[in-house]
Amino acid sequence: MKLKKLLVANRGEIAVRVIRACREQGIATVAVFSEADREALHVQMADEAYPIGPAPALESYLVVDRLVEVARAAGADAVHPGYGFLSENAAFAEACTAAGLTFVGPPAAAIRAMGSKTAARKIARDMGVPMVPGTLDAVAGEEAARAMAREIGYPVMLKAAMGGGGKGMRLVRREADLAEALRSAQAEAGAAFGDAAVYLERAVAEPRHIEIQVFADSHGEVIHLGERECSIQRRHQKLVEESPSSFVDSAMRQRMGEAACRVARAAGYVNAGTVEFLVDAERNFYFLEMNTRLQVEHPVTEMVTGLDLVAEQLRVAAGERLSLRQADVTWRGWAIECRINAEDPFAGWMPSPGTITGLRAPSGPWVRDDSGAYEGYTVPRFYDTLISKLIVWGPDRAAACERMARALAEYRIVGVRTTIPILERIVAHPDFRAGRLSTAFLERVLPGVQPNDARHRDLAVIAAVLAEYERGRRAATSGGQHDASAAEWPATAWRRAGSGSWTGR
Amino acid sequence: MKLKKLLVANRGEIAVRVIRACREQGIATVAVFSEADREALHVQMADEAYPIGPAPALESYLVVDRLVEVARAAGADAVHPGYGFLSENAAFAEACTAAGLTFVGPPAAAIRAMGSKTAARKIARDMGVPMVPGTLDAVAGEEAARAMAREIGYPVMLKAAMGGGGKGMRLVRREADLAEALRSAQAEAGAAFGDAAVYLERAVAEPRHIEIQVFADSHGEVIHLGERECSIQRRHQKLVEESPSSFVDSAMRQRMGEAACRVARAAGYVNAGTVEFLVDAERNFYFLEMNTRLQVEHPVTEMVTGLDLVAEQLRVAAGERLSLRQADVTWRGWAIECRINAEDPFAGWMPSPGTITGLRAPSGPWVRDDSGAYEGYTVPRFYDTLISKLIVWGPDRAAACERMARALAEYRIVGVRTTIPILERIVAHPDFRAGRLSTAFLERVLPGVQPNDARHRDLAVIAAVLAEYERGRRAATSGGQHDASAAEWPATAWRRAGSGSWTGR
Amino acid sequence: MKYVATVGEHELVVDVTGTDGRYHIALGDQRWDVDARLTAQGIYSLLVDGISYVADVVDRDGSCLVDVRGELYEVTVEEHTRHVIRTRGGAAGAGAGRTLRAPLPGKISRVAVRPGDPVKAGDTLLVIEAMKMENEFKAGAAGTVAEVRVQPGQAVNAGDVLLVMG
Amino acid sequence: MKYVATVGEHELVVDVTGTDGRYHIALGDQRWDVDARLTAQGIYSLLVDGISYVADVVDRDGSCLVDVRGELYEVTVEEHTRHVIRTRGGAAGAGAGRTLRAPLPGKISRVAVRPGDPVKAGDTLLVIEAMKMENEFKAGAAGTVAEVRVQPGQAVNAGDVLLVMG
Repeated sequence: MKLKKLLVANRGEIAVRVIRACREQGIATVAVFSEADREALHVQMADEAYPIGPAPALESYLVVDRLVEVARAAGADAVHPGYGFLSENAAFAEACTAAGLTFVGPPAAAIRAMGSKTAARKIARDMGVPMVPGTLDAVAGEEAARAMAREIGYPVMLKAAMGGGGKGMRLVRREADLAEALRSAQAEAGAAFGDAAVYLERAVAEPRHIEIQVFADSHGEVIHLGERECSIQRRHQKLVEESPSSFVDSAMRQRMGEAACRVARAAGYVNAGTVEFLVDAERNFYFLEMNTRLQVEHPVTEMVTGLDLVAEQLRVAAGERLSLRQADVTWRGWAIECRINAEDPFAGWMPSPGTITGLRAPSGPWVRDDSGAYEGYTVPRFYDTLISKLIVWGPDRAAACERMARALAEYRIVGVRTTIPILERIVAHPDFRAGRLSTAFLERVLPGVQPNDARHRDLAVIAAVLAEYERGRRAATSGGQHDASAAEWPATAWRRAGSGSWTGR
Repeated sequence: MKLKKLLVANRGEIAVRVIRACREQGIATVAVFSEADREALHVQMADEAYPIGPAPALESYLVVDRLVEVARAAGADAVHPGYGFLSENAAFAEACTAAGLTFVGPPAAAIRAMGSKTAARKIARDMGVPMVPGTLDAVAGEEAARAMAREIGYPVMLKAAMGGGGKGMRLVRREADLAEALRSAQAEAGAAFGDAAVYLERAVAEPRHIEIQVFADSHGEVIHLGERECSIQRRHQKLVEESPSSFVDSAMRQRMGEAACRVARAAGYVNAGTVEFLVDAERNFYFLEMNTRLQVEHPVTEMVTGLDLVAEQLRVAAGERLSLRQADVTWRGWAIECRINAEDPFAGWMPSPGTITGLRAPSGPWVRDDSGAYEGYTVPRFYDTLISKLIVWGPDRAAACERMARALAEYRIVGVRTTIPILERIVAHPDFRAGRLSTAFLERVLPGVQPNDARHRDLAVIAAVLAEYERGRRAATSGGQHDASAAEWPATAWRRAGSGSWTGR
Repeated sequence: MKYVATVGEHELVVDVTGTDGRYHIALGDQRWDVDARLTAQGIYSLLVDGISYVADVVDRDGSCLVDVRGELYEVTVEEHTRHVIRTRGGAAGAGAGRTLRAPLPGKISRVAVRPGDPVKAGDTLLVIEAMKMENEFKAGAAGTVAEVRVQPGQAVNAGDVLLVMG
Repeated sequence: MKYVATVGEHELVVDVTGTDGRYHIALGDQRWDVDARLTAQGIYSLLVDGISYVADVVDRDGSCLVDVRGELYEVTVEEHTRHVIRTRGGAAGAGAGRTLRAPLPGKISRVAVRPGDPVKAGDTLLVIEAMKMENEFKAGAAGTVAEVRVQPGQAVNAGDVLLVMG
């Protein structure tokens, strides 16, 4: 049966991405929004939009019953969870199915099987997929952790059993730091996933993080769409991703792809999923976890394969067969994605919520901007900091790098701090250009990175002084009083005051 | 030799396009601007920018000596002419070469050979390429035209001998209209090309306009990159283009491609060029003319071939060999381009210059926006009305159409009238979806097209009334006086007053 | 607050109450609850019974142009009492006669008529050259040319009266 | 018009004359002719001897943040006379002591120190949970905690004083 109306149980750029795919498939869309998101882009782009509660996600985007109720009331026949929030929540998938809604994602059983990283590790082991040595179960407490860590040997990695996106993850180099790391990891895991359980595994030295995109339909067909290289991370969160990986040749791609498909089959998987691997310097790959949802970085796979993954998700969820078989999958050129977050990379990645007073997104040949923002949009402080994903394609890696550098230089976001300046430095770095990547790349490079090297200091001073000069002149002409915001950014000031509504409340 | 610094002898989106390509190739860029373009995007994006005179193109963008002088003074070693302006002016190409500047385009001789449509028709005839019957030379006067028209038979087409872009072109259905049409065609031709000469040919009934992209290097290699379907036109100007054409199968593509390459070789052609054909209902194709420059619609060819045509132009101009041979050219999927012009399609395509007070360009998967505008930009009244080119790619034509419809719906340009609403109706039209295209498509469809079908009238009224309501409330709170612009669009009002500079001059 | 909105031939009385982005609207005999936000200059987000609309509203000499879901509406809004006062006079409401004004700045490239000339609908009156295109102006209905205020080569600004029909 | 601009440790005297987007600037012993336009809110286009720069300038509590060609500069601009008056007092110009203020709104998830605690550089002082990440604050230098003004679970706004070092 064809899907007619779909509720997007998410916000931000991914909600926009799903709405775009639905529109192109002729499927009506229903957006949901918290009190902080009335003016969000996904609300404006959907056909319908309904409020679901206060700003905190726990009281809105994470309330299963309310989402199902809204979907029902709006007459939707399907739900797309996006990533994060309830996307890997088996109970939500079940609630949707119970309500007669098609859940655009894997069966609840598969989510559950892979949702627990510890359970997933057992499946991978049974499938003969190599793994990093570590605990197969969550660590009982500080004592047990200490003992296990000694057995495995430092450095060790603490990971949330129910985790994802690097939350509740800690690298521990020496026993002295273990207790503190365990406490904060458990706290973060509890806050993020409502389950404080963490497990422990050996930390691979300077590993690469390479993942395989798999796709399965409800007719038993399972294929892979090649790898994504996601080694550039900060605080265990991906910052730059690409496909293919310069570290992976076709033989290795096939081996990793087959291993990923084995895991997917064993889990009775359907729809889009990702199997994450750690790869060491000798090109040995180790199963990390399986993400039972669409990945943030799915666009790089789309650009090289030419396949619209979200459209394919919708077709597969509707019971159709995969639109292509493994033999039909072809790769063309190279794609890179950079994550534009509202953070200050020069102040410990401090989140930088606020109003985007000026916005100019790059475009032109083979540049794609998957954004949830617009000029005048206020980045709320309640959710993750992702503003937009900048994706480029080129015939080869060198061309893609040049294009990304060009696109980043064009990208202007005024009003909030972003990761753009650090991304520019990463893409320009000789190690990055040479493909010498590892999850330690950023830690190694960051210390040397400065907000500026004083090359344009005089010009910066001139710009700042001229702004002040004209501000004064206008103030003088407009009756003497010296009110910067009123004189210089009337619209912003007004918009801020009215927080986007028509009246100053 | 590698190019180091290039002057872009153009403005608007094509200047931006060339600057982007140069940046990705590591070539420094020099922009030029008239007094009307100080704040244009190409000035902001280039490494250097120099004024070249008053707003009228005849006193700035068309002044050969000044452009060459600026290029020399800036230390540029190359010049890209873009399209329009001096792009097909042999004297300019010669002046560049004489000044030791690499002209990114064909040799002056080839421009000259093809620049005169009448001379080009002779070459095509000699190459055995089919042509529409008509005069091989410009018509002497009204008498001669009438005689020739009688001989050929009505309807006839009048075309500027030095023409392009549809200027100086007139369709004449009956003898009574010939004199008037000839006068206005000559006037328009004279104004646009400084040469009033027009020639006359038989008008093909409901023809398709299909062109072949050719590329030649300075080592004698000539290839073609397939066709572009450009049948959707208004006033003989293209509005929607696509590649491939649903009317052309691989055999026909090969025949047309070979014919195009023959013409290019005969003209001693080098770099990117386009051979335009008329195709009748029986799939007979007739040589129309050769454009010795980059086409406005080049992006659709880029999206399906994966080849960056401007980058290739730069490499070929630097003396390198073509980066691929005919056998290496592969086509993937379908691409469509829509031209966003500052015109009012519901008022006879009346130009609509002015300030763009609000701008939201579409993006997301396989959507490309080649634009020369930004929010706050003022479209000058001195040049053509093209604001931006919206290009989409899809795995097949149906997917590309759905994507274009989605992208057009997302595109918001506030402050000037644009072709977006008419483009939405074209892309939604059953004949367009079915690929039933011809240069008469728009004339056939337009009469039935209305600005609205009253479906959302109540909502429009509500929006307008609420705007007025809040305007009144703000006026009341801000001291009683009722000043819409000041109360509602302070920034715009201010920007308009200051025409973008910091002070109200 | 009561208004009269004119769109095409329709004249609608609209009553608005509310504040802070939430409004109650009476349009003819219909009632609407509208959540409306100005998300950017001239770009409004409206939620009406859960349906999401984005409407662009631009002032355009007196009336405003509304773009909603690709449809364009020209709407004139007037405070109700003001409307009553203005229209009581009847004729006062009528237009200023059939004058052809320049809709955009440009150069007169040709004048096809002289004062006293009779014209029928579709006849070319004059041609303005602007943005590199010749824009032809044809008579909308039959009549006689009363005045011609411009000559070929003359530059004109938007709003300038070009000619007056009798 | 004369200003004092402070960027990092550098203090520069800048003299500006000009109008209508064209300015003459004296910076130290250098002279510049600058064509500067505000093309959008906070986005400036500058032409200096033909070189084209785009500079984003944002006011940020007193000083302003300038982004030019991917480089970020924090610049404080003060009218020259005002600067002289303010700094004549000398000490008056000094900072308000070592207080830790919340750089963004969030919730205190942990306080690692008590008043009187000695801390060395790098010691964790407290943790703010904001935008789903735990943001750890470490001591920049050794010292003693004088006051702790917040407790775990407490919500704080940007600028709130969290603790004061002795």
